[in-house]
Amino acid sequence: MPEIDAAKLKEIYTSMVKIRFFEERAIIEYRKGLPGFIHASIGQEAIPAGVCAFLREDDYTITTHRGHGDIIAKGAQLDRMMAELFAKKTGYCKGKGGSMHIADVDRNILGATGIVGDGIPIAAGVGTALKMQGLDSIMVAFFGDGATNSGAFHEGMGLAAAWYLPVLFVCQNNLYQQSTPTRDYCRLTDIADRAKGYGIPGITVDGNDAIAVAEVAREAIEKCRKGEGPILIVGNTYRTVGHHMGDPGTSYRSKEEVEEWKKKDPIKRLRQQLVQNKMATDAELDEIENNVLRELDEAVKFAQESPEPTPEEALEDIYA
Amino acid sequence: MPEIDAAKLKEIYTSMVKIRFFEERAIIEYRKGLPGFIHASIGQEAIPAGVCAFLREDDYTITTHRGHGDIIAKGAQLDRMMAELFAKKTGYCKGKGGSMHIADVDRNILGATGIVGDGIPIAAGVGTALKMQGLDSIMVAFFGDGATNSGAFHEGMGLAAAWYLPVLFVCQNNLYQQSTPTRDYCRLTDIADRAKGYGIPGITVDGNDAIAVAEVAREAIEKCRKGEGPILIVGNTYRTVGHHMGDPGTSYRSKEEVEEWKKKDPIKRLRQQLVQNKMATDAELDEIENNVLRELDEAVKFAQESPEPTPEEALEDIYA
Amino acid sequence: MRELTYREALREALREEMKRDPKVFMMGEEIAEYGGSYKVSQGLLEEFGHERIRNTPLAEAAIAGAALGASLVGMRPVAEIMYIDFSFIAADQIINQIAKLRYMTGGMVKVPMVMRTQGGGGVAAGPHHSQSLEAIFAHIPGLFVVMPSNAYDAKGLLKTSIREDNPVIFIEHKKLYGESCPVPEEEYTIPLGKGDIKREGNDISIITYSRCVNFALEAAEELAKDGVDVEVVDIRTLKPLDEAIILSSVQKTGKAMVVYEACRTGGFGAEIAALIGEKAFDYLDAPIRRVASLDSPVSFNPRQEQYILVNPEKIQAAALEMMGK
Amino acid sequence: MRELTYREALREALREEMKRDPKVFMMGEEIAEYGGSYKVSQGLLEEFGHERIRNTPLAEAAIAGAALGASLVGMRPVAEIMYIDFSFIAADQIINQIAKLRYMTGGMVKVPMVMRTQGGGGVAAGPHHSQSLEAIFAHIPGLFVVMPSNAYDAKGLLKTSIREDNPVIFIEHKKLYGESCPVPEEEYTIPLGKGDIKREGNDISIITYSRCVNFALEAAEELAKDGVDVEVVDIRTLKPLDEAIILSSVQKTGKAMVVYEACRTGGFGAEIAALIGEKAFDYLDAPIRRVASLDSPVSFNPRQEQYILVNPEKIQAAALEMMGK
Ligand SMILES: Cc1ncc(C[n+]2csc(CCOP(=O)(O)OP(=O)(O)O)c2C)c(N)n1
Ligand SMILES: Cc1ncc(C[n+]2csc(CCOP(=O)(O)OP(=O)(O)O)c2C)c(N)n1
Ligand SMILES: [Mg+2]
Ligand SMILES: [Mg+2]
Repeated sequence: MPEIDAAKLKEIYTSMVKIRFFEERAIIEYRKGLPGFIHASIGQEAIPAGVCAFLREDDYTITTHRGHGDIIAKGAQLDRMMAELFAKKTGYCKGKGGSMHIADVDRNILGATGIVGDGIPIAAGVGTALKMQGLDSIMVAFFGDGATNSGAFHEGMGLAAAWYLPVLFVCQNNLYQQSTPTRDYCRLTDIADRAKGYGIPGITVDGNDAIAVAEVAREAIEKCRKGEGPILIVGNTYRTVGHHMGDPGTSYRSKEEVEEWKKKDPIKRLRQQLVQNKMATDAELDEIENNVLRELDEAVKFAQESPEPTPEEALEDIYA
Repeated sequence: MPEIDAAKLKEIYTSMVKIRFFEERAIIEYRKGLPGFIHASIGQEAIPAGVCAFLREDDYTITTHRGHGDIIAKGAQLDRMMAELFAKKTGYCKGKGGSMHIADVDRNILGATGIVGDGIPIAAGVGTALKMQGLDSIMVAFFGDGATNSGAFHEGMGLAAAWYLPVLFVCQNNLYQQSTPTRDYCRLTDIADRAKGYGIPGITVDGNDAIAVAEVAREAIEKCRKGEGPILIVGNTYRTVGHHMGDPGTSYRSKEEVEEWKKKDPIKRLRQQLVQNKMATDAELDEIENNVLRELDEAVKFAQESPEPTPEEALEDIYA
Repeated sequence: MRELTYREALREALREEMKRDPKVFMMGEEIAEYGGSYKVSQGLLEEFGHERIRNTPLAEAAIAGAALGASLVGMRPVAEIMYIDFSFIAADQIINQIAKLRYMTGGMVKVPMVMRTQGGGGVAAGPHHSQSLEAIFAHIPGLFVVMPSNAYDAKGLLKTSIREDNPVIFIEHKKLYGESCPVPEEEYTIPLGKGDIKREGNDISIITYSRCVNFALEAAEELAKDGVDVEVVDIRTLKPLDEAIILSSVQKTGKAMVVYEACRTGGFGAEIAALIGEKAFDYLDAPIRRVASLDSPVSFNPRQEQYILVNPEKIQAAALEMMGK
Repeated sequence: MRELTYREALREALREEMKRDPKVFMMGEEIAEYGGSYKVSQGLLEEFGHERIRNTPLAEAAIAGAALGASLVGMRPVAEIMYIDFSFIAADQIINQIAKLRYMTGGMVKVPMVMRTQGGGGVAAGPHHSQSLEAIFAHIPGLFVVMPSNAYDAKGLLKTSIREDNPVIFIEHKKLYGESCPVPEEEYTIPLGKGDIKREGNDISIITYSRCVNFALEAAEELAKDGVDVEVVDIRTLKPLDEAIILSSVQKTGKAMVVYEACRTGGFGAEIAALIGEKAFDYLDAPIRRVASLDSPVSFNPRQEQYILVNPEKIQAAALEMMGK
């Protein structure tokens, strides 16, 4: 395969910055008083950005409680996402879903789920439909390492494997199921070995290396598109924040561990790679960041100024 | 390991004959008018007999809808089993459970389940308790190949593996999930590869060769007892009858296939091995069979002559 | 008019809808070569092939979740859960995803799928294969729940369910598969949310559904001999519920009996009784009576099973009591 | 008397029972170092170690099934399902195995286990973390279902549940964890199946449980100003249900209101209303009123959430209506 070109890598960089800045901004706004829970993915951005860079508009995704990154990487609008966190009518789900349920069906982002693991069988169903319709779109399911313990994971992977479905399973292995480290819930040292139980390829990649993720993803996506799916990709990574706002993330892991991982920041790393390889200048990348910051100012403004849904509208959208 | 001695092999032979004759007799009685469903395991006897031969009285088992064999092999009484099929008060479950739910708690047979796969997490819990209590008893869960598709299988295996539990998982792979052949529900050619998803040993054995099963089981049981569990054993076998009484077993497999497998009958095979290796004479084995036949006559008589439970007793045993 | 069994009527509905709309397909355990546990899909594999009659792994959560997924991208899946007893393996997908995905996305998606299953006792299938668990799904906003009592209704309601843009839990009764009634050759559908008076009467309203409609009708025949004139209201769909047909019947007779096969405590009949106690209270001249199965798992022993389950005799006895006879 | 929060009272019950009986242990997601999602088990790891405070994989069916297994061979597990919304992943184990294993084996086994979980809305947790789903478990014979409304009851009922030889689904309310009330230092237990009159009154009986007890008490204070004298009956356990306390209260007041946070249709309040409509009919002088949450998933938007959920104002308005005011 040819190397990934500079334009693509800058696209990936932009995507990662969007995710990071969106979540940092969401955290600030949350502290000022947003409702509900927020699960930030800070530190994990390389995986969704690297994977989604090679998806087409007619490919589909589904994600989980820690899904902002996956949703942004597939192209969702930051303003409507922010409005959803603000529980506003202009939010993607009209304020009914919140952080854990954002979808953008126009962009084939089929949603997120607060029930860990549940997206995986749904993804198999999407894959079934795509295959039955003779399309060459693929389906991507994002989830965490903890999700691989769930029956839903097993049943969904099993169906996808049995039916040779065009589904890419992307596990963001941040080494913890909430507070439980891998060794406490599972004997595998390589989560990708889960794939062996289904007779499908399982690939491990450094999830903090955007270029490595992108290379692996590009190939896997092409294979799924050619009918060689499903495939499991496991990106090893780390969230440098707590499980959600409200968890300081200190009771189950050491400060040193967190600091070690902060040094491996995937955004800094990609920036260095781009600059060192003369694929981008610092100025260019600064401009990308500034643009995103501006977009976020507007997104927050949009969210703030948007109307709330009426109470009565709560009863809409239960049935079609 | 030393070879398995003649006494043990005759014990295994006896156990297999008990299973076979019990089910053949149950089928006859069923045709005369027993209630409910019966799932016979004819052709699969070598697996429970070979495994249970090395279990101690203080080891535990749990099984599934096709469980007569597993229950008999662990030592349950044929008369009370037969009485249960007759829905009599003297049946193991006082007629409340029937063929799919037989238990004998005095012999540490914790029961059977009509919900395929459900015994696997339960087995993990039994293993947890045994380990917590510092006992060296082990737990054995029997199930079919189809069950390995279930979320319950995955979650139960996952827990048992994560907690290093003394549980032996025994999959009786009769090549079909009811009517669906392996290739249609799963890509694996070797079901034991499921174990790789949990980082535990998975061992395949010819499930129609009682001696092979016994050797594999003896070693696995010892390992589990020493704390090296859990382990998955997959015995490849075949049921030469339909899925249950009422299924002729013809719509999804060919006559030839069934005939091929009938030739591999595990009881005939063990008899040949015993006689050829001069570990038993035909006369001895005939006597074993005759004794079992007599036991079954008595079991049927017992069942026939036993009282029915009263209707009102239906409401007992819901709560302790 | 020709007669069809409930099984045949369901099969005909499936066949017609699959012919009519290429988006419709079936998935479930053992539905292809085996024809389904109760042979509803027998013959459909030959007609529609493995692409559209899909055997699945033994994995009920995957069946439910995959049906949902397929429904999101242009298909209209009809998924089968072999026994309602197994549907609890899929309960999370049904309750948390299928029922709520439209709501959670603020109406962005539709979920046009049917989950067919069957429940009920009467065949000595034991505690794991005899339950009536509709109350659980009827409690969940976002689902429709349909429980036809005869072949005619089964066909018309299944066709409507397949064309419906909301998820439908379609619950058949294993003891009805062999029962026949006239079913026209011409196409027809039956709307969801419309009950049906299966027998008119003036003394007592029996509100019921599924197999219990037959029981109520049998009991009504006997009761007629004692001069008790029973009205039998078949609600047909638990959600949407035809409140009007229930309330107007009760207003007419002044006496309400709710009959269901599920365990008495917390069954859907409690909802109907509560509804009547709230909205028709002033018309009632007797306590609202529930006749249901006893609060017990369903025993394998056939006589115990009979003892536990609702039956025409229990209905008849309760009705006589209500009439002070 | 000292005050404890509901959270502290639960923790104290767990600690006391674990000290008292070495067979008692806990298992669940994130209950060890993390102390549980709502911090009920905080500190117990330090006291009892990882053997008895067991973090599990994210696998609710395994948690439930393993608790059952352990209970069969000499242990008394207290399993935690973090949110009742997730308990549907375990529903098959709960409904088909935990509830039925004793019955299916003709009484050969006991299942002394507790399944702790928490439900309810009010924290903008969205449709997947705000449900009230007790009706589903209360419908299943073989289970007990406990839903304490304050710290005192929570402690006494949890201790009893842990000593109980039958499986108990113990449902806490996330909005109650921080609420305090007096809890004695001395040991006490509260029997299952005994309701409690939380306020005596003569005009209307409000039958309720869990957080709605608070709502009813708040509404009662307001109603008192309008001269309406409300009796608040906290059933505390849905199974076993204290029918006597419900019926005698309704007999006294002649007016019954059933209040619950679950969706109105098919909620456990329907059972209570049906019970009253059958067994206290002759004492009633008004329709049996249900005040419950609307039939909708729980929206993330806090104002919509308030709109959907039951609250004291809704209770008050309904009571005034019942009194013709
Ligand atoms: C079925 C289910 N069980 C438990 C939870 C509570 N919970 C939310 S996130 C989480 C950990 C998930 O771990 P992982 O899949 O690794 O994702 P991560 O949070 O690390 O991104 C848990 C236990 C849930 N939301 N759903
Ligand atoms: C959870 C569940 N799903 C479906 C069924 C219906 N069913 C009973 S046995 C069976 C096939 C099981 O296959 P396998 O595990 O290979 O066991 P075998 O019957 O071959 O012994 C099916 C689908 C069931 N009893 N439980
Ligand atoms: Mg994780
Ligand atoms: Mg099999």
